[in-house]
Amino acid sequence: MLKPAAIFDPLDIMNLDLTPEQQAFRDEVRAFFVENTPQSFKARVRAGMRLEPAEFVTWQKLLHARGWGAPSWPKMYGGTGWDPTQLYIFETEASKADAPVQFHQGLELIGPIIFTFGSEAQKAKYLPAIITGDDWWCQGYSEPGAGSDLASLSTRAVRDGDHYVISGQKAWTSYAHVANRMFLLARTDPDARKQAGISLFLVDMDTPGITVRPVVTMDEIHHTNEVFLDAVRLPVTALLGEEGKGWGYGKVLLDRERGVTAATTTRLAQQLRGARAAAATARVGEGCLLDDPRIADRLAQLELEVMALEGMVMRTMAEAASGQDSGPRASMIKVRWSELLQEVTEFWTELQGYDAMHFGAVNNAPLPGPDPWAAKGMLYSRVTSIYGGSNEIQRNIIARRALGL
Amino acid sequence: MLKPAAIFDPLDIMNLDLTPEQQAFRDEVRAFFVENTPQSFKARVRAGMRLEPAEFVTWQKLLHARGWGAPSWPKMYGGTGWDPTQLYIFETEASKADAPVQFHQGLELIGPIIFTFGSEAQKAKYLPAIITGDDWWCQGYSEPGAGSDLASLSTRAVRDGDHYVISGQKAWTSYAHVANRMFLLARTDPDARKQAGISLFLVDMDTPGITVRPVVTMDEIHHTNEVFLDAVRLPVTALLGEEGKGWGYGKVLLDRERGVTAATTTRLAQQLRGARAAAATARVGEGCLLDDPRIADRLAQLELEVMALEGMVMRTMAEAASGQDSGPRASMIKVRWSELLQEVTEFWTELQGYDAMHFGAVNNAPLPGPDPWAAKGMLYSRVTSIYGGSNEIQRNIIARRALGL
Amino acid sequence: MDFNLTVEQQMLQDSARRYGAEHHVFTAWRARIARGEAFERKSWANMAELGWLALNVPEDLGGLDATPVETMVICEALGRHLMLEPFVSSCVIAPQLLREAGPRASELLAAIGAGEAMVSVADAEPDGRFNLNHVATRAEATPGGFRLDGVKSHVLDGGVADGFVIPARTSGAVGDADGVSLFLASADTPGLVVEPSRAMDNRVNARLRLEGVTLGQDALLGEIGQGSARLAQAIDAGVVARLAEALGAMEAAYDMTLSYLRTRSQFGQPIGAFQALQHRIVDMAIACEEARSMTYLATLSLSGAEPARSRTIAAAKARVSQTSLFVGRQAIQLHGGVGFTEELAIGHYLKRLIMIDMAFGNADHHRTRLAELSRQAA
Amino acid sequence: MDFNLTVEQQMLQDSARRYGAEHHVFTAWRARIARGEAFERKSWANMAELGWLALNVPEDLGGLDATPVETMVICEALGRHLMLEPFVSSCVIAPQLLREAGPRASELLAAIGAGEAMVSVADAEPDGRFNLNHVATRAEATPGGFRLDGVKSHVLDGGVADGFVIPARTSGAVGDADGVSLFLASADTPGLVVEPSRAMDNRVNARLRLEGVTLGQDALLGEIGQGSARLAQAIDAGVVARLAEALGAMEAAYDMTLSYLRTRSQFGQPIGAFQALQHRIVDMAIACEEARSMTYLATLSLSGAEPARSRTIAAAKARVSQTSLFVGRQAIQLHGGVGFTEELAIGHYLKRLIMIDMAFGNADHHRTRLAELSRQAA
Repeated sequence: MLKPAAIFDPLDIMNLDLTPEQQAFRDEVRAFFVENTPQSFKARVRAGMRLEPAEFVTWQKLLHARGWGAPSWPKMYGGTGWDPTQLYIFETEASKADAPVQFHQGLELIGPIIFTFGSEAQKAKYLPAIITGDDWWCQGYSEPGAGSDLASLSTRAVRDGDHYVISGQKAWTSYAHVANRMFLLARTDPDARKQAGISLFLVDMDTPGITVRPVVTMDEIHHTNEVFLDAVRLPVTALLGEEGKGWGYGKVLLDRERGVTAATTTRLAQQLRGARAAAATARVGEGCLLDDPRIADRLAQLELEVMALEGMVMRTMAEAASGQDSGPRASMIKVRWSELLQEVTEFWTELQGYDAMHFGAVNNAPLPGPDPWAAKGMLYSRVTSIYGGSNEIQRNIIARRALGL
Repeated sequence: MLKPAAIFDPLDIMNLDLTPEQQAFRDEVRAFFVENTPQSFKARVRAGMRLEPAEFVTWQKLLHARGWGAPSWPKMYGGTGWDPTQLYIFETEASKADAPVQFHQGLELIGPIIFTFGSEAQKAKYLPAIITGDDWWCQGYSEPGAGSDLASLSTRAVRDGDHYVISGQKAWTSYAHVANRMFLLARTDPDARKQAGISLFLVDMDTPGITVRPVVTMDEIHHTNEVFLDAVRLPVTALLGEEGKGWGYGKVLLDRERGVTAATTTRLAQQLRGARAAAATARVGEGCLLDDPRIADRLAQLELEVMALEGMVMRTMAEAASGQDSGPRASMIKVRWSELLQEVTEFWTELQGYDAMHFGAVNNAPLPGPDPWAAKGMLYSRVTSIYGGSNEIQRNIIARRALGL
Repeated sequence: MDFNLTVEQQMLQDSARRYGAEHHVFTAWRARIARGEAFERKSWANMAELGWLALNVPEDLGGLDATPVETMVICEALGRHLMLEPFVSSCVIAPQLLREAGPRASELLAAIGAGEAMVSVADAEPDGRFNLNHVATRAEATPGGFRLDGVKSHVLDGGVADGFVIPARTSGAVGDADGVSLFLASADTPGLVVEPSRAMDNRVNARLRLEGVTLGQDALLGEIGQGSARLAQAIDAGVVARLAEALGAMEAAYDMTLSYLRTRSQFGQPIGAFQALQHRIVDMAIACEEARSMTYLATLSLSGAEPARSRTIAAAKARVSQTSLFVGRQAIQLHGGVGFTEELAIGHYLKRLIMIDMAFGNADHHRTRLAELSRQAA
Repeated sequence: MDFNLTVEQQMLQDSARRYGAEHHVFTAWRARIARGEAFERKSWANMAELGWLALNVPEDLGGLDATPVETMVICEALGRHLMLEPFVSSCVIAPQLLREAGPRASELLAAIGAGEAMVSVADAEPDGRFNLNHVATRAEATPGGFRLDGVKSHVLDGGVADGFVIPARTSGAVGDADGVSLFLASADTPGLVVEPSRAMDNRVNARLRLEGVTLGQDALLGEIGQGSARLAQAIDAGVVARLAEALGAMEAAYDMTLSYLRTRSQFGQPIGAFQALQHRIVDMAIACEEARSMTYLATLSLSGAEPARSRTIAAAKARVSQTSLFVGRQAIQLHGGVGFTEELAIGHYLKRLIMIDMAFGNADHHRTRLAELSRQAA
């Protein structure tokens, strides 16, 4: 029920009237994050940037050592078995400590598909290494001609005795250059209708025929790649579930999406904190930028929009806890989160003024001024309204599914 | 050419390097507007509101007496024959004096069609009375089922000997309740393709069979009506031009649209001035609202957007003067003008604070506080992004015609 | 973290919505407006019978002493059905000021709960804009009580109120928090001039002129000079109630627009088939979600501690205003010309939302309030 | 009211655009960036030969003494083709500061026009943000001239400049308009430490540290203590030139996006068939129209009188920043993933536009400047 006795501050989200057990849990995770978040991560995390792959692995191993390697997984597969409230507490405490979001492609994208639809052999082989951080998975879904329009993919998988032979090209394969595993969609039946005839494969990246070409993005960081598949020969055991049903397996992720968006969205408080600190430390004449009521108002505007989004996330988690459908709210949250991440990091960059113009070293000389994390985070943020279904696609989805248009 | 010696202030637009003749003209119209604009018009004009019909007539007669009843018409039809620069000077000086825009349905909508396509008899009968202000024309185009989609209109005109018999229903007929003339589109050939088979008629409002039903709008003012046409019998001389070609005659207006949008757009400076005055006079504690840098910045934002629009209008007029095509800029100006009119009047209403809540009299008692013109102008402004082709339709037009999408 | 209503609250919601739908049919509403009646006395009596008016009245005065959630549920229905009853003034704000404030106040509180009295607070003064401490109205002590002189520039529902809570300064300078006292005065007190006017949402507000208004000792509510904090708390409760009203109104405008997109045809198809309009209504749907979330948070925060309470209310007022004005304006735009007429409810929703934005400080005012609180918290 | 170019100006425009298209092919541009070269010295020599570098050099020094329109035409092409030559620093701002400022300045001015020198102005200091009068760098008189100490936080193109114009305080307090003098110093002056860095648009700027920089009497430009107004005028000329650069960059991004919408297919049709994307690109087209209009007005106003001049420039800087960032961001959004890569020019345009927004005060700074000027004018 709506609890009028709740003491609530959306930016200090844990002041809800928690049960004593929940309070103890909060204290436990809070202490963990405060003690264990590497200092070197914090500035970049605060700017909304992704860590380096090796750092992600370090973080995953730290969590695994504490038994929290897979916060959202059921216990039987090595997860924590936490309920939505616990997950939400975990993520908001991480946010407050400037701890990163775990890398999601193994944990949140393929892991749940494997434990839902995979064979026992696949579960045994793949799940533990996701939790320990020993395996790094990348996702081979998008193709040059099939970005938003995934159903028109053209990578082919041809059965050849006990093998499939896969040829094609994948685009936007994040971290293919560091991954040792890849899950990919390929067309096994060229005559079937668009979404039918597509199968899901689990691939070792060292299989002959796989070539990775780096794609550098406008934040000057190497996140993503093209992957060329040239007659890549896989044993039939690489097939996950049934042939031709690969498209449908992704649906299991829709139910889990709420948790993933919540984890990411709670991190906006980090970026807000960074921007506020920048305004408070930027000296102008005798005062600081935050003394300017125009600056203070713009910060307040961003803050209240973040609060509204936090409220949407909290309602979603509450509905998840009581088994209710949240309709298209996960799509809405993705849209608003990416818009706000862009606005907050843009404003933060503006607050830095000329410091934000000192972006890269010349002849390896030290940069004059602070590291340009805010500017890099700002540039990176441009892709968040494009990936995972662009915001335009999200609006199409909401209009069609939820509004019936 | 671009004249670097020009001394230019977009908000005091006449400081361009004018020729001595143009300067003399400017001084002449400036003096006229200063001396002749009725004091009682100014507050409402400043708020972007339309005057009462009788006031429009008064204004038209004033201009006519000065020889300026039809500033945009050629001399041979009783107009001034001014070039675009003169027209622009005329409108900006009117704006500075808080003089109104002339009512346009006779002058700018049907007048030019009559002098371009009408018979000599029609020209002689109708044109002079438009200039003198003795005739008031209303436009019977829209229908309940054909608002933006005008080509699907269903009012029928059936030839019957020397007459046409017209039946149907018109919607959004502004000032039908005061007009003595109406120009309307009706379908003369039901079998022709959508835009073909439509004819244009000139109708006396006292013809039997015409019923006007008032439609009150959300600004609580009676501007508009529904018009019911029940077997309205017109002589064949009421037909303008050729049967079935009525749709095409409207195209002559496209070329003239630039002048009309310029006339209206220059009036945004009036609304800006009103809002600034409201901020300067609204006392708050010891100071005024304009002392608040947040308020001053919001005003400056509106001001600079108005300047950009003024610049677009000036380029358009310059192109008109040198016979160049301005592409879709008239549509763009309409979109931006309506958006800005809304934003400026909304902000002005905000500045008035609680005064804006005193909207109407109770039991005919005097209102506590100033007349609510800003609030009424703000409400009226909502229709400006709908009428004359909604802003969505304008964007479709720009995309299709200009961008080739 | 459970944002759902209890079974009892859900029943109250169903009943309020049903009441609105049945008693406030739009055509009847327009006819009442045309007759110059903001609301029918009969409806007020009905609401009293349903117990709504006593939600915020203490139990020992015959009230229900309910939580802010019940108030939220009622106000949402008021907004959804354009109801003009002075519920927020009389039954949300006034009770906060009349609780534990002496026998005369208790009597009035019981009368409010029974539907026999309507009371407004006169919180605004000329040149004060939205600053509650801008009180220039003076209350001078007299042998028998107090004499009040001043002007109150805007009183919500002041044109229909039987009585007023009037903040007046007993000490200190204009703008000080200290020195503001609260007084009770009935509308027919000599020297109290009520100047009513109709707002664009057809609510009947008023300006007050106090010209030597003589009040007895029993007119003082609470401690002398200590009224400021209590006034601010009461207004905050009113702000939150009006957010629920805005939520009801914007969701109604959104619902009407969605169904218009589905049914209205142009260029041979329902206009909801046009992608640009689809994306617009999706943004309206998101705006409604934001507003609902903020309204919940603000309602919960009313029972919470400072500074979270004030920060949440300030943020909610700003965000609900912003999102609701967006929805109200776009609802008209997507309806086209018919949305601009008085004959459809859609324009009335926007006018209601504009008035709610302005009430007790607009979006900008509350954003600045949040900015101040955030600086203090940092 | 004639906004068209003269025949000569049109020829200059054609030539500049052709030069950009031929000499600044994107793949070659990327290769240069990868080699760590912002631009090729050869290209600078070409530009000198074409006469561009001498546009703002007086005729008696071998220059063309052209109008701001010629500068606008060149800068538009620089923006359109992502050229990184230090044209605005050396050939727009510096000439304003070096004119009629003594024999050494004249000599340098002639060298600039001939492509033999590049000069930047060191206008920014720590804690000064965008305030040109925030000069804490001190210039103490010495027997032979001056000794300068201080820090310049950001110098546009400072990493490639041979010399600098350095504002330093000879009297008054930090923030005063009076007491700022302008000095000329070559990059190799002892005690002058140049710390270069690369911006996101690959321009090579610098921070300067002045640690007992000893300059002769002839280093002083103009009157002692009177440099402020001249500096402000020169920066304004630079601002307007960069607006033209922004215009060229945003129109290029717009053109690329329009052609992408026409050719890229998804869901079986060109993505330009989707109405939501059509409306977006229409808004981008409107933004380009606004920016072009403002750039024209600002260019014309440079030769005009105050306060119209400053008001127009302030408004133009703000509006061109706002509209160009909108276009730059949406150009990436409409390209989708490929727009986010380094392999397409589209992301480089946005980065260029972000840097132009920041240069000499961002949109907010100039909006506030307009607000101040409007108050004074009212």
